[in-house]
Order: sequence, then C-alpha cells, then structure tokens
Amino acid sequence: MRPPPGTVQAKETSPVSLELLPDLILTLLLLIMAWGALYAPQRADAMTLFIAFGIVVALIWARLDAPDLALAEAAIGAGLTGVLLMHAARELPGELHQTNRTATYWGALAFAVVASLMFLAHLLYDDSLMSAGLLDAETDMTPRLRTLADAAVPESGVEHPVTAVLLNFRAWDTLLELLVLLFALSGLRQLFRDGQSSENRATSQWPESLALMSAWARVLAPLLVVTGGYLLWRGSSEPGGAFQAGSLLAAAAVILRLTGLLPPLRWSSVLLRLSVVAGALFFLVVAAATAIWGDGWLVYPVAYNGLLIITIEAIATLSIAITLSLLVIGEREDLRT
Amino acid sequence: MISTVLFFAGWAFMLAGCMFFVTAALGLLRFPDLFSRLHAVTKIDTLGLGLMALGLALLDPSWRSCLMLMLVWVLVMASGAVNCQLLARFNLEQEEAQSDEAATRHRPGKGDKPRVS
Amino acid sequence: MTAIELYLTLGVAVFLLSLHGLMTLHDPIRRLIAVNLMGAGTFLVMVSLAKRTEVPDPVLHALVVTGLVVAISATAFALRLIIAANKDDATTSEDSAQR
Amino acid sequence: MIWLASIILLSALAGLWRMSHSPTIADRLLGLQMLSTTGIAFLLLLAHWQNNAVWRDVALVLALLAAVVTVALVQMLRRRT
Repeated sequence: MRPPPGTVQAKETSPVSLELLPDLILTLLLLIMAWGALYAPQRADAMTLFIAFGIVVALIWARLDAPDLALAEAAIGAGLTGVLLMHAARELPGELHQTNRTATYWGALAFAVVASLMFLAHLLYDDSLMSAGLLDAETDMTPRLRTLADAAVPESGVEHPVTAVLLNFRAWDTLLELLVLLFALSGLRQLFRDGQSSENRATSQWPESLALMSAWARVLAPLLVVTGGYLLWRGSSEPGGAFQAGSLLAAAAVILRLTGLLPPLRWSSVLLRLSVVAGALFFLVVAAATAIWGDGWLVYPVAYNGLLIITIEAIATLSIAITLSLLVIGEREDLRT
Repeated sequence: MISTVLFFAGWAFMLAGCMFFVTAALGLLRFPDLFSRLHAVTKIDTLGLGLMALGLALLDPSWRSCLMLMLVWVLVMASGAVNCQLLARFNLEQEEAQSDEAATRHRPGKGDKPRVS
Repeated sequence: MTAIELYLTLGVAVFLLSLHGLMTLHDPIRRLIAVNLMGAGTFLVMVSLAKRTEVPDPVLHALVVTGLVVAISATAFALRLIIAANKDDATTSEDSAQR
Repeated sequence: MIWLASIILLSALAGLWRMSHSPTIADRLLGLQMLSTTGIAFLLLLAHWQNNAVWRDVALVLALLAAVVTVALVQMLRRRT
C-alpha cells in the first residue's frame, strides 16, 4: 500500500507547476556548468566543470525517464571522458591562447538566452506547433517508427525495447559504431610518430598514497567487472547492454593501469589485437551468414535471435572495453607495434 | 498501522539526511582551507547519504531495494574516505612542491630545505 | 510548461551556447569541449522529444546511446590530433629557432 | 518529495561554486566528489519517487565511476609534478 503522498497536486493551468522545481534547478545547474566549461578563466576549471556537466546530464536523463542513457552517460560521460581530457591535457602546455575577453562572456550569454527564450515563446504560445501535435502525444500523429518498433519487440528475441532496437532492428548502427571505435583507435595509433617522445611515466617511487590507491583499485576493479557483467546480462530484459558494460570494464582497466597493477596493454600482443577486432568481426560474420543462409543482411532467424543477440553483445562488450581503455590510456609504448 | 509508522520514520530519517546535505554545503562554502572542507564533504558520504538511504529503505522495504541502497551507501562511504585521504595527501605534495620551488628560487646555492617528513 | 518543453529549450540553449563558444574560443581543448556540449544539447532535444509518449520512444534512446559512443571515440581521436598538432608547432618553432 | 529533491540539488550548487572559485586542484576534485554524491542521493530519491528500481542501479554505476574518476585524476595530476 503506497503511503499517502504529501506532494501538492500540480495544477494544470499554472504556467510553472510545482512538479518542475527539481527540473528548474537542474536546468540552472546545467547552464552554469555549460557556460563555465566554455568560459572558465583557467583550463583546469573548464575541464572539471565539463566532467560535472556529464554527471548532471546523467541526472537529466534520469528525469527524462531514459534509464539506458543514464547508465551510458554515467559510465562514459561522467567517467571516461573526463579522464580522457585530463590525460591529454597533461601533455599540452598551459593555456595556448588567452581568448576570454569579457566581450565573449556576455556575448555568449546574450546569444544563448535570447535565442532559447524565443524558442520557448514559440513553443508555448504559437499554436501552429501545437496543432502539428509536436508536443502532445494524444494526437493521432503518434510517430509511426515507434509503433513499428513496439509491434516487433515480442519476436525480437529480447524483451527490453531499446536493446531490441539496438541489436535487432537497427543492428547496422551498432555494427558501424563498433567500426567507428576501431577507426578512432587506428587513427590514434597513426598519430604516435617516432619524433614524439612522451617521457615515461614510470611511478618509480611508491609513496604511501599509491599504496592506498592500489589497495582501493583492488577493491574497485572487481566490483566494476561484476557490475559490468550484471548490466550486460540484464540488457535483454531491463536497461543495460553492451556499451554500458563495456565502458564499466574500461573504467576498471583504466584504474588498474593507472595504479600500476595492470601491465601496459601492449598492442604488439596478438591477443589484444584479436580481442579489439573481435566485436566487429563477429558482427560481420553474422551479417554475412544471415545474408547467405537467412533472408537478408542482419535479419536474424527468429528461432535463434535471442541467442545471437546475447553472443554478439558479449563479444562486443569485450572489444568495446579494450578499445575504450586503449583510447583513454593508450600510452606511446602501448600503441607502438 | 505499521506502514504509517514506517512512513513517518522514513521521512524523519530522510529529513535528517537532507539536513546533513545542507550543513555540508554551508561548510563547503564557509570553511577557510582545504582540509576543513574535506571534513565537511565526507560527512555527506557517510551520514547524509546514510540517513537518506535508511529513510528510503524504510519507505519501500523490499529486499532488493534495501540491499541495493546499503551497497550504494557502503560504496560511497568507502570512496569518500579514500578520496579524502588522497586529496589531502595530494594537496600536501603540491604545497611541498611549490614551497621547494620557492625555496630553491630564493637561495639557489643553499641546496634544498631539510625535508620535513 | 511541462518538463518536455523545459528540457527542449534547455537543449537548444546548450547547443547555442556551445556553438557560440566554438566560434569565439581559440584554445583547441575548449573548442573540443564546445563540440561535446553541442552533442549533449542535441541529445537533450532528442530525448525530450522521445518523452512525448507515456512509455518513452525506444528508437530515439537507441540512437542517442549510439551517439554517445561515437562522441567519445571522436573526442579521443580529436585529442590525439590536438597533441600531435601541438608537437608539430613545437618542433617547427624549434627548427626555425635553430636555423 | 519535491522539496527534498530540490534541496539536495541546491546543495549541489554549493559544490559547483566551490569548484569554480577554488585556488587548488584538490578543491576542484572535492567539488566534483560533492556533486557526484548529491547526484547519487537524487537518483536514490528518484527511485522511490517514480517507483522504478533502475535508478538505484544508475546510482550504483555513478558511485563506482565517481570513485574511479577521482583516483584516476589524482594519480594523473600527481605524476606531472
């Protein structure tokens, strides 16, 4: 029996209903962070605010009822992007060009605020938009794509619609995305020229704080791996999936590598190369098989599609995890052949 | 009957947790140096979130939610403690590095200061 | 005003803010942050549109998850490009200095 | 419930202010940690408010990642000096 909610019933007529208070604060937080991430005086401030921006965006996905996105944003946006940025910014000298004249500050603010207020006014009080049914879902113009997706979920092999869309109806997107990760990694490898000597970062001395960090990493990494596995397995019936699990595993690899517990992931080892390519390769093999025996590229046979999706997701998780960790902490000695 | 008791107890704990959040926010703004601010923030990880999680567990007392709340709380508490240690040591190292540079810049010939461990 | 309209406007505001930032900032890292923020702005618009129906639209969510992964791989590659370009400037300025 | 969520997010503003007006790097990481803890509290509250257990898993993932980010940044920034 749900206890009586103490909240005030939001009146429909009031322009800003009380229900929106957390959303308004989140909006304020996000705008301050976006503005700070761009125009903070020091670059280190800008980067930290960008990481905080990722966290608030994850909260907004939660408010907008998008669990898969909240998981992915928390893992990728808040976690890996920040480490990636700081890791790269270390090798760059200080602020290259001081651009922050006050004119740009207020120019940016005026530009954004005026334009978005015009958009809001147009949205609320212009009935051409309303009649087009852009905003209210009751009109018969329910998006056709969506009704198609809902109708087909039952025989897609998984119950969770987002995973069904990701790995069954729009499997091409996921395949090409794995290829995008591969291209990014190969691009990264080309940019390590011999002339570039990033001085080695061997943490020779072992201060006590490193001992603390390695102990903490030993606790954190298994928990990350278990949560990643849990998200992967749950992806078929509830929010979760290959990308969220892969980024969690990549976070485990990053923390182990940074505290020196994991040896550098040598690109020269064949196993590493194979596992990086495995995700996309297996997907292509399945695509070819369905083209030859099945009835079209990536149209899974209805009998096996549950099994196929799970194996594709598992192998994709492995290759995403390794590719992301190489992208984030790929040192020069790692990525050299 | 039991659910109303749980309801009010849950809300009481949640309000207490929320009070800790507010005090830590004030502490973070008002305290002069880093170490006292560290003190303020780790209070949220342990008590603020702890009371909030306890209140939430009372409000919907199913096994799964209670275990997950407890796991999240223990994890945040542990990471709060470790972060506090790391940030404090990191700040000490930074200050030492700056004071070493300052020392060498003023008296280059004298060699560096005796290291205070 | 409902949550959908609020977050739709927020997405537009973040997009415009970072577009303006991309045009005015010169530091490469900040420009890369601006590009990421523009991506986040568009994702916000897409997800708030997905919420128009009672059960949010899975197709849009799947697209945005794909977009997130592409965004991080593009960021990683762009960062490495920035460092390589910076190393070039450093070496060319040294050569010109020595000559 | 609405007021509770709003108060928690307002306390996140304090973390944000500390992050932007902070002399040292450690202060910024402190603000970041405060932000992620308030985010986790907000997600747990949301889980009860919307009666949807998935937000607790998101809170768990966010807690894990906040720990990883702080350790990674401290280790990386320390190596430079």
